[in-house]
Amino acid sequence: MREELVEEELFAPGHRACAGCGATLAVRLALKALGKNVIVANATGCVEVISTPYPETAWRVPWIHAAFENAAAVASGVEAALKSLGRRGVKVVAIAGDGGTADIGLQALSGAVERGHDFIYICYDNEAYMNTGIQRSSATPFGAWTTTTPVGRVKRGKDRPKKDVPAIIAAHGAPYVATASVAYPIDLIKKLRKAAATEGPTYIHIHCPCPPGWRFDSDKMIEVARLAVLSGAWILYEIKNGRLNVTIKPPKRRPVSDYLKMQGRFKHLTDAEIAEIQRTVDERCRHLGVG
Amino acid sequence: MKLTPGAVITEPGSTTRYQTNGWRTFRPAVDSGKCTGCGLCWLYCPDAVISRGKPPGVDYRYCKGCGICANECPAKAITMVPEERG
Amino acid sequence: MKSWRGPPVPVAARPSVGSSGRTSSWRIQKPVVNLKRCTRCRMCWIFCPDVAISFTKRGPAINHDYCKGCGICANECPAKAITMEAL
Amino acid sequence: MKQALTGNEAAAIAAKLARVKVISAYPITPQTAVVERLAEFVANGELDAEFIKVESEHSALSACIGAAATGTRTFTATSSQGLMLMSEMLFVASGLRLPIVMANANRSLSAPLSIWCDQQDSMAVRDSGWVQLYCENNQEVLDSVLQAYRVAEELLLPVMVCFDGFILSHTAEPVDIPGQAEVDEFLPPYKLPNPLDPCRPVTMGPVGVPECYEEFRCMLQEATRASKEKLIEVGRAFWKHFRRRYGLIERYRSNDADVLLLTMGSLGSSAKDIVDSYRKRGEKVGLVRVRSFRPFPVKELIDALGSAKAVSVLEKDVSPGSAGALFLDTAAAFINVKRAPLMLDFICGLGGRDVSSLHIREAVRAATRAAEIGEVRKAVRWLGLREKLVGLRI
Repeated sequence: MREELVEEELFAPGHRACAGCGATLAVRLALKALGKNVIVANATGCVEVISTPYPETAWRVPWIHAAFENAAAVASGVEAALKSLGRRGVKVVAIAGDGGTADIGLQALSGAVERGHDFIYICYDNEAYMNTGIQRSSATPFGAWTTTTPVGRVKRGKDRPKKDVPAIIAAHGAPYVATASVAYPIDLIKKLRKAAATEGPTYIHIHCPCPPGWRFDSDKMIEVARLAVLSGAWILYEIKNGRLNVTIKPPKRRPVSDYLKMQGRFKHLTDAEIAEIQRTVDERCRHLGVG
Repeated sequence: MKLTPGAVITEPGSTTRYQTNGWRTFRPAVDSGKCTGCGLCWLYCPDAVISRGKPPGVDYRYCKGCGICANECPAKAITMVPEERG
Repeated sequence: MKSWRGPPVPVAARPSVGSSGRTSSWRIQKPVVNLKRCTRCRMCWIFCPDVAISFTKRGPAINHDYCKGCGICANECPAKAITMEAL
Repeated sequence: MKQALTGNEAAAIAAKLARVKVISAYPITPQTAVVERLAEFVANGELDAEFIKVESEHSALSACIGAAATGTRTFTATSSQGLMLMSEMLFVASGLRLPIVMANANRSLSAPLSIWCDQQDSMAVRDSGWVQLYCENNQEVLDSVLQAYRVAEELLLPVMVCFDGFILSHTAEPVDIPGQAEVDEFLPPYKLPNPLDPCRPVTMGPVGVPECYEEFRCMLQEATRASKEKLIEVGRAFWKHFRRRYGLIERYRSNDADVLLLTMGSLGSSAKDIVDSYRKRGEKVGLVRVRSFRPFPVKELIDALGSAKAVSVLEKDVSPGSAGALFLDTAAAFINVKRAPLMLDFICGLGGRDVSSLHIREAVRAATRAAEIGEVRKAVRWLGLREKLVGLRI
């Protein structure tokens, strides 16, 4: 499979992402899977800001950014324009972070999926508002420290569970929804190619560790992403026309503490709090049939 | 440099004008003897500075020294060595 | 020069029955209850959008000041005890 | 071919004649019939276009931005709260220099909620970088939408065509509908210099770093200023094709007037009747109607108003804590002019309040009195206000 990967880089070096950035790797791999015939509608966020400091751009594909909450709406316009021009073979791709997808951009995304536009929506999920310096989003995991869920005497980290956006999009009846991880590039690329081959709205939710945001050394970025999957904290699956199947099943699930203790954002957790997270992970894995 | 109306950038991939090597304090050193040419370093590099091959090439103009390649190399053929300041 | 004594902000109206006028003139048909058939099940009371049906010992009483004649009560009455008749 | 059309229908037909390829709009009173007619044109195959029935006005303009950037002529329409919801995107559309044309049925702003006519909505976004045209009648609505596309696409500037909610949007008037062939001659196909196209990748909407943001804003200012000449030029071209004259302002019996009324939108036609009745009695009263509020016709207004003794501005908006926007811009136009007329500002017609001939006559009398005593004691006043309800002496 790796041989089939295109050599060409459609996301140029020299962009200003932090060293070891998971989100930019997700974008780089996604563009490798999709190729040149795309038009990207990108929401405000880390990827947008680090890749287009005027007069430079890292994008080697057509790209437009309008605002934070409308990547899916802008993509709808691009898709409609291509359709009205009768242009075939160009895939419209909306790209946004977890905040731009699960919070401020959810309405535009829901509208675009409900209208059935032929486009791929990619969410690079680094689990907080990283561009503005690590504030909590609805996709921040339970217990995590961020600058707006600090660890204090009264409150300790995020007190709500991570919002399950793939389930919300699947509930719209989208023909193809999948989760992916930068630590499993082949799985990621396969899913993006399936999305590209699917007519109608598709949604790919990519788990992207963020060294400065999750408080770990940059060289461990892939290792952290891998451990999320091996521990069941992040489950790799796809939902095709409503039917879910897990694409990567860890042979023997690692304890979630192995994943948590690599990251400074969880270092305040007590054994009891870790046990609570383990319980929810076990329950979720049972629910999805992961061992 | 004449500005385009609406700030349209008409030169794709032009961030290559800006070299990010100054960001790193460590750089990856490749031991070609150990390298098996598996290409994982190329695949995992967020900045696309590694070119495939046995041993892989590293474009030190843009490498930010994040260390992922060294951490992920199955053959332990890449080690992060301190960036010697001239 | 009178000082400013305008309405308190934000502008809010206090709830009261018929605060926007009697709506009886809207209807072109009205519900008539046959108390013999009525089983006192109160479905009409539950479904009336205009709170124009109240319940007395003797059964449902239509408040003809506000009934708009929509006909839901007649349609929903399981005992067919309510019929819509021309005014 | 003449037909009785409401303002909404006139706007929808103009969009059809302009052969728009992507429509993206959300319904809101009083603009609704625009989107309904367009939906029918598309459904009946009368208009070959994609109609994106978006889930909000914010997405309405966002989708237009995507479509315009991809190289298609786009159209949207909104009012009031919808204009407010999409206002973030108004600034983005002009900043990206995308030639989007929008019809705005003027409607008041909440709170309290009002679905009725006034011009507070478009006035609230007068700094958005959009060209703003205000129409007096439904013929002007149709004609202005067609002209808007020429101005927009030649200068890469979005244009907002405003018309009074209900008074025009829901009132049918005889409107001449030009033939498709004539319109095709007047309006060449859409062409964007750097569209989104995989064959020639471009990046749109980058980070405007401090080293060049001010320059981009200056370029936008220059483009909006240049749209004055462009509006005049396109107005002449429109006269050649369709024999109807349009410019930045309309002057009605104003050349020798001592007292002038200055207004925008449908109030212009009511004011003309009043001017006629004063003229019959030999009183030199005239009217100047501003059609282009942005770009603001400074030179034209200095010429038109300069010789009058007093001007009464009648406008359906107010900037709380200051005055009406038309009064403020007009007064500013005369700041460095030696001989400037006295000026009074009349806030009127808010939230659907009718502006009757009595109100307009009151404004004429106030200007005449100011001219006689040579000063204005109270510059900002209200017309048709129910003062007892407000409980203070205005």
